[in-house]
Amino acid sequence: MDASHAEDVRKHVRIYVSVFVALLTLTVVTVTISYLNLSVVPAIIVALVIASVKGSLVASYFMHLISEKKLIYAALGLAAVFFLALIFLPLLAMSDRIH
Amino acid sequence: MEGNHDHEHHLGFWRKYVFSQDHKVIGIQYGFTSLLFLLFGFTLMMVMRWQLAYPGQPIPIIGSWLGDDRAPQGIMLPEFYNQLGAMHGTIMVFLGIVPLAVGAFGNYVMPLQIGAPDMAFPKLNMMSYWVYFLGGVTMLSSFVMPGGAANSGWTSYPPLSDIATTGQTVWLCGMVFLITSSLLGSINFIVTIVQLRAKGLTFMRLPFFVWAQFVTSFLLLLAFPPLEAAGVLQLMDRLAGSSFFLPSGLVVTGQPLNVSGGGSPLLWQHLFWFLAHPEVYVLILPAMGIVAEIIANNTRKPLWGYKSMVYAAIFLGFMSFIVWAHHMFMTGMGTIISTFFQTTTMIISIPSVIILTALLISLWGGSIRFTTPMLFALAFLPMFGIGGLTGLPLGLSATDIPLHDTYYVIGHFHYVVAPGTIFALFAGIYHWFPKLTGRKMNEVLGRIHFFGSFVCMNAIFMPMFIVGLAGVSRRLWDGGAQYAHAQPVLHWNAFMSMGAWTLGLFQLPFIFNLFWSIWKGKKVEENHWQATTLEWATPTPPPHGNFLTVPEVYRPPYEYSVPGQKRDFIPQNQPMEA
Amino acid sequence: MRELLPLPVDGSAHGIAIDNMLAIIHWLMLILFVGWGAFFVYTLIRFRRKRNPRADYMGVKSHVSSYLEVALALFEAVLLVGFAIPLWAKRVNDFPGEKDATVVRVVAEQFAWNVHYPGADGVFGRTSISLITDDNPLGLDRTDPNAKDDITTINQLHVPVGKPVIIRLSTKDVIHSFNLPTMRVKQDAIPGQVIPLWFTPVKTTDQLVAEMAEPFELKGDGTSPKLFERIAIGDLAGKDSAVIVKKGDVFTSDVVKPLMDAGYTSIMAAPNVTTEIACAQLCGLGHYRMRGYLSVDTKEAYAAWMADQVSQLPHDSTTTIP
Amino acid sequence: MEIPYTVKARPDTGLVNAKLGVWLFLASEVMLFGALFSSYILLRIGSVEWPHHVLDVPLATINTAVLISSSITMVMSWASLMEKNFGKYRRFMGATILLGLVFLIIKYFEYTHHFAAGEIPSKSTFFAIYFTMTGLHGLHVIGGMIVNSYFWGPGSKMWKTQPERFTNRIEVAGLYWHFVDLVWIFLFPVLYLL
Ligand code: HEA
Ligand code: HEA
Ligand code: CUA
Ligand SMILES: [Cu+2]
Repeated sequence: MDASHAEDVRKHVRIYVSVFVALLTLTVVTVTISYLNLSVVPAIIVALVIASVKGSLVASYFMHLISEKKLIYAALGLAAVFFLALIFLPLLAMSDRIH
Repeated sequence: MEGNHDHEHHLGFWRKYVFSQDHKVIGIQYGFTSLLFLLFGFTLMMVMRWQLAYPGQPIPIIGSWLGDDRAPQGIMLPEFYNQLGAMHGTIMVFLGIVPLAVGAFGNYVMPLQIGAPDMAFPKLNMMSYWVYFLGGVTMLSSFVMPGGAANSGWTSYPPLSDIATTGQTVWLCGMVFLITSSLLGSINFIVTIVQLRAKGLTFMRLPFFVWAQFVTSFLLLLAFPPLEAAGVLQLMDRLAGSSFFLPSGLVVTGQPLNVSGGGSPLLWQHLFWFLAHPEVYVLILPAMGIVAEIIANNTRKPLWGYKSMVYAAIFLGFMSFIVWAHHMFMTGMGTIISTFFQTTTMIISIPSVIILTALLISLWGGSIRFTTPMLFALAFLPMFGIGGLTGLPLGLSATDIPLHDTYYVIGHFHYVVAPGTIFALFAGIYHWFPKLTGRKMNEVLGRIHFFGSFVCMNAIFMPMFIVGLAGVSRRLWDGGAQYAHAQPVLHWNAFMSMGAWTLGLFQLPFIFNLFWSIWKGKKVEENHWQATTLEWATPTPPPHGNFLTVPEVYRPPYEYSVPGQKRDFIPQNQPMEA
Repeated sequence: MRELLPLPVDGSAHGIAIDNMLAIIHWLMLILFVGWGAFFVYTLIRFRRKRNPRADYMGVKSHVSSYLEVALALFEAVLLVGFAIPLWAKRVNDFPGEKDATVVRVVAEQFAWNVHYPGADGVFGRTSISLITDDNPLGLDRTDPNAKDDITTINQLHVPVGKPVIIRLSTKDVIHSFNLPTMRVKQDAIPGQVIPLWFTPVKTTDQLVAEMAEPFELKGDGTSPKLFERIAIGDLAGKDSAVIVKKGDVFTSDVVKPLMDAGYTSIMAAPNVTTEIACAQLCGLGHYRMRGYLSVDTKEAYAAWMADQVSQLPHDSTTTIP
Repeated sequence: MEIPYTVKARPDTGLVNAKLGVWLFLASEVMLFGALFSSYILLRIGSVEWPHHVLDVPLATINTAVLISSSITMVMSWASLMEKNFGKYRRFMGATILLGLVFLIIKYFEYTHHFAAGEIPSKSTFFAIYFTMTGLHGLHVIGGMIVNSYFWGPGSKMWKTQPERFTNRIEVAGLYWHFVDLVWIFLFPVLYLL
């Protein structure tokens, strides 16, 4: 992405700063929640949701994924699919055993 | 990352031949290194085959060189047999076939075929080779470790590998190097194919070989990291005393193993096969690519169903990521999960069938020249056919019960990799040799090499199905001599070994031919095979930067025998006449 | 149907299903390969350069091949749904009830199979790794009342014919694979897990060995020496109905003449072997010799063997076996 | 012939080589850490009991803040180059490197504390996976710092000769650095909070 003009660079900078603030607050939030010791399942869900939000913020804005080329989406999409396979198929295999 | 090699045209010896960034030089470096490893891996097996044929009898000649901790009085110890087995597998797969098929052929031919000046990242390319070299040296060094080389099979299943001798640690380090090398390489390949295609060379105009390399690179890119992770975990188990793959309460030779426990041996198997199944398609796809090129060229007609072949290759690549647990049917799978993996396994056989059938049908209506490369390429088809078809009974969990971990499996995959992939690679060497040297390899020696190898390969691997069906396990030091159920088929062991040694003899004409032809081979003109693809549009051998003028592509890859043309081939870069 | 495959003799109830499926697949493979191969060879001959100097740009126009591919896919689907999945489901889901089955623990170790019978009470005694010694490889706690009547053997698995067998498979050290070639049974032993498997032996070991018998011509000194490593599968009596060779005895060179005198010209002789437990997973340097014996006995023979084992139990069973 | 698209994007893909390259690399990194997370889940589900809040959450929270800050300084350094302001780039890049250093120092204190307490990989699969994941992540941080230092120091010469290409390189280096941050964003809750 080539924002050659100083103007929309500045616009970007504003976005970066707000993302930065969002990330910090979310960090505080997730930490405080962890001390409320919820029961396991909701705790995991909340923590992972927050992490995913933070992750996608970094990816979309710092790494400019929201305005990226199709090709890169394709490559990452592929990785994402296999990532899921790698997580869930072993889990399934582990839960469905002879007994 | 980019390579700015402005002044590389007058480089010193080192930068030109050793630490070269020219994809062609690197390709040749890969080629020779991997051929040497292939030969070495084969030699290991020829030694093993003695023990299998004549269990417990002293190995002639070399037996005495091996030393008492390997073969006292020349009689091979079971420990050493296991080392040879593990190293044969590892070397053949990771140091022999893949570097030759991808590192050598991919590196040398692919950029030329897409009309690129070089790989996208020449420095990275050079690094991949040297990291691979390092990995190879590391692997070899494991033979002199206390307790010898890795001896837990190329699959390195823990807990056995966790408690194995130092060689296993070296094996893991070697693998980390090899994986790193492959990752760098695959990134380079993909970027090159996507970014550096010549003007007019759309994806559907790519030679099938390039497609094969493209899909292969994705397999390497996304399947290898999990094995790297697994390797790190196993290193932790071995060096930091962790228990990733060690459950609690193990008792080894009477002594409780004092580790924290809580790990899972199956975790390794999942991570390993997540790589290793895609890996087997890494072994076959480039081979299919080479065969496709040679068949089109020697039938003098376009490939039949090029598009369907391309889609099949892509689908094959995709599916290969979700069939891995068909290697684990016997680990105690329930019905749901085994059904899933059986189904995907049956599905994945279809694209292979499509590709092979397309190649087969491409022959129809051709004007077939039986050149040496063509002979090897043709032999590939039925050989892969046998290997592939025998994959089916293995892919169904019920029939895998009697066959799992028997010689049937050994037979299955050797048919695909040895008379399959190796033949395709031989074909590639004979086919592109004139491109490298401007000379062609001797046809008579070539034919001797072909027919000899063809007979021997089948003599080695066909009996394995018989032995396997009889229920004889693999990885047996005495080839099953202990077992009653092995007695009826035991006599095959000697027969197969003879085959292996004779196969060794029939490689001599090839090795001689290869070196002799470099200097003494018959000089041939630029486009000796009258081929259409771009690699033949460069001077021979191609200069640094490959093309004298920026090439442009106007037509599909295999415009042979176009009706109404007097020449029976039209190069891709020949403009359409208005 | 399965005879064309060099499979080992089969003594289990489910074996035939697996063997037939194997046979069907191999027929399919053979047909496909011969079909493709024939087309292949014919094409090579017909379209060689000499006979066909200029290639045909279009080549094959029909799309028969795609129908073939679809057909193959369908056939694979049938194999999958019709055979593979049901067979597997039966193996791993439909376990027989413990009451009407012979339940045995098998614990693999480098490089032997430890067999553990629950004994008369049908309950396995407590085991603990802290009790493992050279002569108590299972770490069985004989002080546990349930353990008093437990029978343990090494590499000796006896089961009665005609009754389902449930084996609880585990391992002490590394991965092994419990393989009964003659029962079409194979199951990896995974450290940290107990994996059950089951089968129903329908033939005794003797019957299976008898099936391996081959005819031998009796030609005096010309008789094949191979005969003298083999055993008789039944009593061989002379005219005076005096037994010359007893069932199970190894033939010796000096019985040849009496047998010929008795009018035998050709006799059946079986290899002097037993059915086996093999290890199918690389488990270290002794993998190749990790061999156990499976003996499928008649009810009576099994009972006798059990009784004999029981008689060997320590009587003062408060102490663990010395 | 020279290698094209090192500076200007290829029209049909709209990408320069290096950018596609690094994204592919990151895709493989996803699989690498994916495998480790997969292992983590399997081990945890298989475990009898799993320690909770045994790691130093406050320190890790600070470290999270540090890495996030280093991410923004990184992206700012690139933005400065877009503004053709080299001095500003130097300052932000310097800050990024220092923040990376701070992260490692804090991690060092965590590690030494654990070692002192005998909480080492052989103690339990929890500590094993903790050290493996954070260790591997730490190596990635070090790698990133080396690259960044190069572009802060000697590598920055290129700004004079080929400013556009240099800017691309910083963007690419940034992509990697943000990814390292991203991995930590997941490691933090998974290892420290759950
Ligand atoms: C290049 C390597 C390669 C290839 C291509 C394949 C292809 C296939 N493999 Fe193989 N396999 C291995 C290498 C390979 N395999 C290795 C190395 C192992 C052992 C690992 C170890 O344990 O050490 C293994 C093990 C293995 C197992 C595990 C067995 C066990 O351990 O119990 C299974 C089970 O499903 C399997 C299945 C298959 C299937 C269904 C295919 C299918 O993709 C095959 C599809 C192809 C066809 C169906 C053929 C169609 C043919 C034609 C149309 C041509 C006919 C032409 C003429 C006659 C001219 N393989
Ligand atoms: C790509 C993989 C590959 C290849 C090509 C081969 C090739 C061969 N393999 Fe291999 N093999 C494996 C992969 C491979 N193998 C694996 C993974 C295992 C399992 C290991 C384990 O149990 O863990 C195995 C196991 C295995 C076994 C079973 C051992 C056991 O279970 O105990 C046997 C037994 O015969 C065997 C034999 C052979 C033979 C005779 C060849 C021959 O076909 C070799 C042919 C080689 C050549 C023809 C050499 C060509 C090279 C040249 C001519 C060099 C020219 C050089 C210059 C010009 C410098 N192999
Ligand atoms: Cu036990 Cu092999
Ligand atoms: Cu596979």
